[in-house]
Amino acid sequence: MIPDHLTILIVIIPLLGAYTTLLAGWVKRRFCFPIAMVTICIQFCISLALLYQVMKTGPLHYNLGNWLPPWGIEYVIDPLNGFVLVVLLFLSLLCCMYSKRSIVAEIEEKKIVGFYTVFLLLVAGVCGIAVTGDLFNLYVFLEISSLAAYALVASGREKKALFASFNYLIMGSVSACFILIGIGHLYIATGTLNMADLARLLPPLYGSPLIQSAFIFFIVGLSIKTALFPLHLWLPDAYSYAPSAVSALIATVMSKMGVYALIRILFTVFTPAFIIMEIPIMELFCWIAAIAIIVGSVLAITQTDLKMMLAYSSISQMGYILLGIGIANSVAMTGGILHILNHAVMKGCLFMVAGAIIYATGLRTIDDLKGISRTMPLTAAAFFIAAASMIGIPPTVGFMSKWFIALGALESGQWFFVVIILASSLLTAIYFWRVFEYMYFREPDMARQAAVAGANDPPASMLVPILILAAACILCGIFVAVPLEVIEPSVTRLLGGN
Amino acid sequence: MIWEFNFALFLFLILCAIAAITVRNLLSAVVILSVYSLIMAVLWAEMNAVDVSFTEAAVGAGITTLLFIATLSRTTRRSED
Amino acid sequence: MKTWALVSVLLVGFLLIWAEGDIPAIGDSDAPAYNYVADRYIKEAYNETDTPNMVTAILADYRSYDTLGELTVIFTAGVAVLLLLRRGGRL
Amino acid sequence: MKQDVVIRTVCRLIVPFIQIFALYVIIHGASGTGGGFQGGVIFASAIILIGIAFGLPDALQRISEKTNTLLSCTGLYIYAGIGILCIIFGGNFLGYSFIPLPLDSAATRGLMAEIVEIGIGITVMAVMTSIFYDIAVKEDM
Amino acid sequence: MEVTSFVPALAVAIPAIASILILVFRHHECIREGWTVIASFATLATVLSLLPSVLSGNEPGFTLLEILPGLSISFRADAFALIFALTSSSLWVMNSFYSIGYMRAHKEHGLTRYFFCFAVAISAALGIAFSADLLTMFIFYEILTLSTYPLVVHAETEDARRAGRKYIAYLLTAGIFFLFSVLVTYFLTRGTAFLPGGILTGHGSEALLTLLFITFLIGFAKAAWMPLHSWLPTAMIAPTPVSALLHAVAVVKAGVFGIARVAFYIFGIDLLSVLRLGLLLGIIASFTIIVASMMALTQDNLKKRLAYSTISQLSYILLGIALLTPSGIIAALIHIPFHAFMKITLFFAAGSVIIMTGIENISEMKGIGRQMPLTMLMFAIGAIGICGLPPVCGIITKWYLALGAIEAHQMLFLLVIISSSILNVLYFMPIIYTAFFEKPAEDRGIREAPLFMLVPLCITGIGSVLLFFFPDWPFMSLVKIAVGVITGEVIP
Amino acid sequence: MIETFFQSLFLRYNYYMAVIIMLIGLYAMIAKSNLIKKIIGLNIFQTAIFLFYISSSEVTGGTAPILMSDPGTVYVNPLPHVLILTAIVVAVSTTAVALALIIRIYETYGTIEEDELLVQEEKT
Repeated sequence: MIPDHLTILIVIIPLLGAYTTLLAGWVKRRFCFPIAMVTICIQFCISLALLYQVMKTGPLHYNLGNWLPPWGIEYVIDPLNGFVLVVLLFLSLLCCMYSKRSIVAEIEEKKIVGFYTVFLLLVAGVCGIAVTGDLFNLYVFLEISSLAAYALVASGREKKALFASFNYLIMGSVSACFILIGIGHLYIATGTLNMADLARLLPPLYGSPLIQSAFIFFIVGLSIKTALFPLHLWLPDAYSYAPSAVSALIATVMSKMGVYALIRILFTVFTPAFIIMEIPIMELFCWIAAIAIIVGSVLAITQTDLKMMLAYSSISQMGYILLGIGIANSVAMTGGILHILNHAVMKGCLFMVAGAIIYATGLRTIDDLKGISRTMPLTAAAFFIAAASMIGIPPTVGFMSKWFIALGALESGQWFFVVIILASSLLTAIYFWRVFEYMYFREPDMARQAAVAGANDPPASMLVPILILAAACILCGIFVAVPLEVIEPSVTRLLGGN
Repeated sequence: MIWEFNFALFLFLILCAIAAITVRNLLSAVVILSVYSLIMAVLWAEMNAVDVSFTEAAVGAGITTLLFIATLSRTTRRSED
Repeated sequence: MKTWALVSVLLVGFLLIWAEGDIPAIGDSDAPAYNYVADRYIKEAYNETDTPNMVTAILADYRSYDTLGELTVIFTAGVAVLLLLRRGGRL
Repeated sequence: MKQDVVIRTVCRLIVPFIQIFALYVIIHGASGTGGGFQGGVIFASAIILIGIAFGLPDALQRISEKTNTLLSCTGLYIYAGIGILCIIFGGNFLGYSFIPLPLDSAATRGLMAEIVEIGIGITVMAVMTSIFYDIAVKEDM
Repeated sequence: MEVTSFVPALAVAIPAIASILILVFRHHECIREGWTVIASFATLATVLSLLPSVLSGNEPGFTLLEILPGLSISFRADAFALIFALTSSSLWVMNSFYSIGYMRAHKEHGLTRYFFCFAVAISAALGIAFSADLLTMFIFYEILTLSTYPLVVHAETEDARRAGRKYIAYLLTAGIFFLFSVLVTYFLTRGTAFLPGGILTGHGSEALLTLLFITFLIGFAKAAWMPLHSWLPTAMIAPTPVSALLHAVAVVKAGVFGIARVAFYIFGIDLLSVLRLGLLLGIIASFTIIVASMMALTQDNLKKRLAYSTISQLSYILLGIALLTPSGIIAALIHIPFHAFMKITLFFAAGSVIIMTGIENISEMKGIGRQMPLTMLMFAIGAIGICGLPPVCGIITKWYLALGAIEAHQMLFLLVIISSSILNVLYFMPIIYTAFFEKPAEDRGIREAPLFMLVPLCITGIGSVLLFFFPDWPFMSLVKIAVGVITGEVIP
Repeated sequence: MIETFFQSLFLRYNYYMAVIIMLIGLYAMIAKSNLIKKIIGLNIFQTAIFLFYISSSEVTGGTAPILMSDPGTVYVNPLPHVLILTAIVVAVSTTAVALALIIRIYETYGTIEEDELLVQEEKT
């Protein structure tokens, strides 16, 4: 009985977990973490089972309330969902584990209950977005996860996080409104909210301004969520002032969810036939992504704060994913989707390392990191591996996705994008190399000596996620065939419309 | 649906919206917003969306306004723009 | 800031007004939105759910999962506000 | 404000009516305008009204923060629980008609929708009150 | 003949495993260094075990994993690869001993990091040697870049960091060009495997292929051809064994090896001559040979002079490749081990001098040959070899190079070779003269370096001489097989 | 030409009105410096979108979607109503969170003007 319902359980379990966390927290605060951890663990197992099932039997459909799709809400899992779910939950699991100790210093003790409740709600929202086959349902879950993210960003002691969170809220709401307008346009034009149904009904209407404007609203709305370059302004503050576990969570899970939604809407609702034929906007989209790659890197170079630098680097890396999607041939798409995994793994690791350093020393600017490798060798090594992956040095996983995206650009004859991708690798190298040099080859300043010398590798609950992610950077690179096995069918499915 | 009536309501709506964002006193702005919500509720009722209208009256004009006022009481009423 | 706001507002406005010309007229009973999915709700809601108010029928039955989501949104907001503001008490 | 006897008396008088009205709205949702959400909001405004007229401690006495938390979860449990009940009886999530009641499928659905609406009402009431408490309370409380 | 065998990968794996063991035993000096030595011998033995099979014409190798069709990580030990692998692994043995002696004598810090990175670098160099396709080579090429960076910055002074930045900036940028080239190659041919005769023939336009060759050349900036050479003299700030690693064992050799691989196995001789790319490479090489030699003349710092000498010598190899004739290719390939042996001797000697006297400038080395006779004798052997005089192996290169130039009817290049020999003599002889024939200012009680340093020095020096007398064993035999494969002709 | 344009305008004036209100709200969200004004703008924006949806549910001669005994009754489209009910809840939730943030910002910085906040952030 249960196996048929895994599709829905993956969302229901964290929801129930969240309610329970709040109640259990009232009884005893220390119940919260185990509940959250167990919940996400179960979810992760479910996501693996789902992926296995999808790969074996093809897409799974689940009609909520036993209503047939255009009337009721439908959950669909195809290889892409399955893959994204596994990535998201893997990262959520590690972030949750990491948060146990890391939030002690960053969050008032009393707030732990709320923190884990909201944490689970965020995970639930993100999973809901990933599995849903209904546009309005996507909007609802988008709001759950967004609200949770705003609260988490502001949950720490950092003052600046408040204003950052507020800006995030404003931009997030604008984006949600745009998405709502887009959904409205599609509904008015076709009368349905089901994605598969829309894909079936839309082709005769492709010429209509209503559909085209809906498309633009979706793209703009989701670009805000993914922080595509000119709309990225909310991102750096939100990422860098949030508690470190939250930074890691939203930098990986939330942003990936935005990208997933974008892919879903671009390729499942509006089929590739529409994107490629009807609207020249994809060309523009690619260019914007290319600019984002460069500008993000350049801004990252100018930063002095480690987390801020990582935040800007996120903008650049999201540009890669969007470029891969924008080029929209199978190789580049493969690269783009692979980069979802990569970026989650690498950025998760980097933000966790930044958090671990703050945890151990209280230092957060790059200048302060001098000589940290002596006292925190494992952390520094993890940073190095993740940064190498970010630069795209083989055999790390970052190399493989860059390879695919660049090859895709070559195949579509867009040499310029190849140059952009390679040039940005260099820019990435510049800002990571600086940190690397400071960590390994400098003596700490006088003022910081005590803090650095007294530091240690963080406790196991923080160190283990960091090391797992660092190892994943290399293992996913060497055994890239494993994720590709899932990504390739999903790309074929996405592009299969034409 | 009487379009003249609707049209008048629309004009009121736009006026209220503009007033709500231009008035310097935040308390007035919030009250105007609540009036805006009420007009919206009337408009929707008139468009046969009774449930939505009811909700908007309860939420938009009720709870939201209360929350705004509670916030103002803890912050400030003055606005620079 | 103001100029940027104006520019973006004008862009959005242009986009919307361009699109709105294509919407079926108000009250058009031939509109696709009225004739596809909604048609079944109107015709069958009472037979299938025993609820005369179609809005409630859809809200609590056909699309009740959305409503669970909505309820969770409000729950999230509650916990978020609690997380941000509450000083006294246990949580 | 606390001295204002008129307001307090009027409040005391109308609050029960508001609450009854809210319950009516929740129950009446199936056949007429209204539903769990609207009813919950109205119920919450009754409590908020007490809070405004008598001061928050009075309101807190009626519904404490703990009750709020409990209620907000209870509503959600009711909702999700019915969904899971449907799974247990062999349907899909929220497939009400699978719940074995001595009624025909449509009636079962209608009944379950009612219960769900009550869940919505409870949660909305609790959360709205709780939000108001949090926003209105100064930190020294 | 392709034979499936894991031995090439084993040779790559041994130093990698050793590096981990070094990290594990970081608190026990002797065990840590013991692992280095054991690993170096084990690696050498592994590489040597490949020799008989390769000499009989086999090409043992296997594919580790195939990422996409035509894009795989695979290893193959052909004669060509073995030349480089044998050079690196045999010199690593020498270098391990020398490192232990040098670093202990110098009381250096961070030795764990040093030995760790050294082992990784060797692993990467062997990976480059045994890679059977461009992707594998690229992976190891980048690992080599990264693992040598900490070695260059070892001193952790501001100068060292600056040198490190320059090093990494040059080589990572080059890596990007390399990546671009690999991408374009894969895009054009859907394959990256090295095949004798090349894989690019018939793909892409002439302009594109020319561009591709140039990006490949930039990609192999490790070959230190001018004007992409300036990272090499700057990196002299590193400890001397590291310089030896850079100049003799792994890094620059990886660059020229890569260029040779790409030229012969990706482009192929025919395509290169059709596109006249040999001429392009020849001009670059000639320019580098002459200019670098002249710059070497102006250096007073011994290690810097040696660095410029390396730059010029590397371009001998490039010139040999550029000639595209059998003799030229023989010269190019045989110069890889020969130059390595001679240059490592020179660096070992220079390092011993620095350790024992603290002197780095040539002008201060008056009479040092009398105080450290054995060291300076070996230095002289290396210098004579580089100059191309008998009885040291350097002359064999020059001979084949000249022969190649004549075969290719490129008298200009012949002129370059001759004039560069003269320049070599000009910049080496003053050192020998100063060391042996000038009187020391005062007796500072300078003695020979400790045995840990002296023995490797003597072995490499004598090795250079022996290679002159017995070039066939094993390098020339390998070269002949390799050239036979590359040109399709049978070399006697 | 002009006539058809006006006719089109007349047939869809609800939508155009909604668009105007949306733009007012959006402008306030971006341009206003006062944080509460931004939230007011957000509310206006969202309500305008709701208006847009509700307009699309309208059917000439329709009645509210509550079953009447007369079988010939024409009902308006109930689906947008449901969607908007949900969206209203989302709107009020967002507003609540935003207001909570504003209170915290005021407690921390003593102001809720964006430009002053930026100045203060520069300083620290």
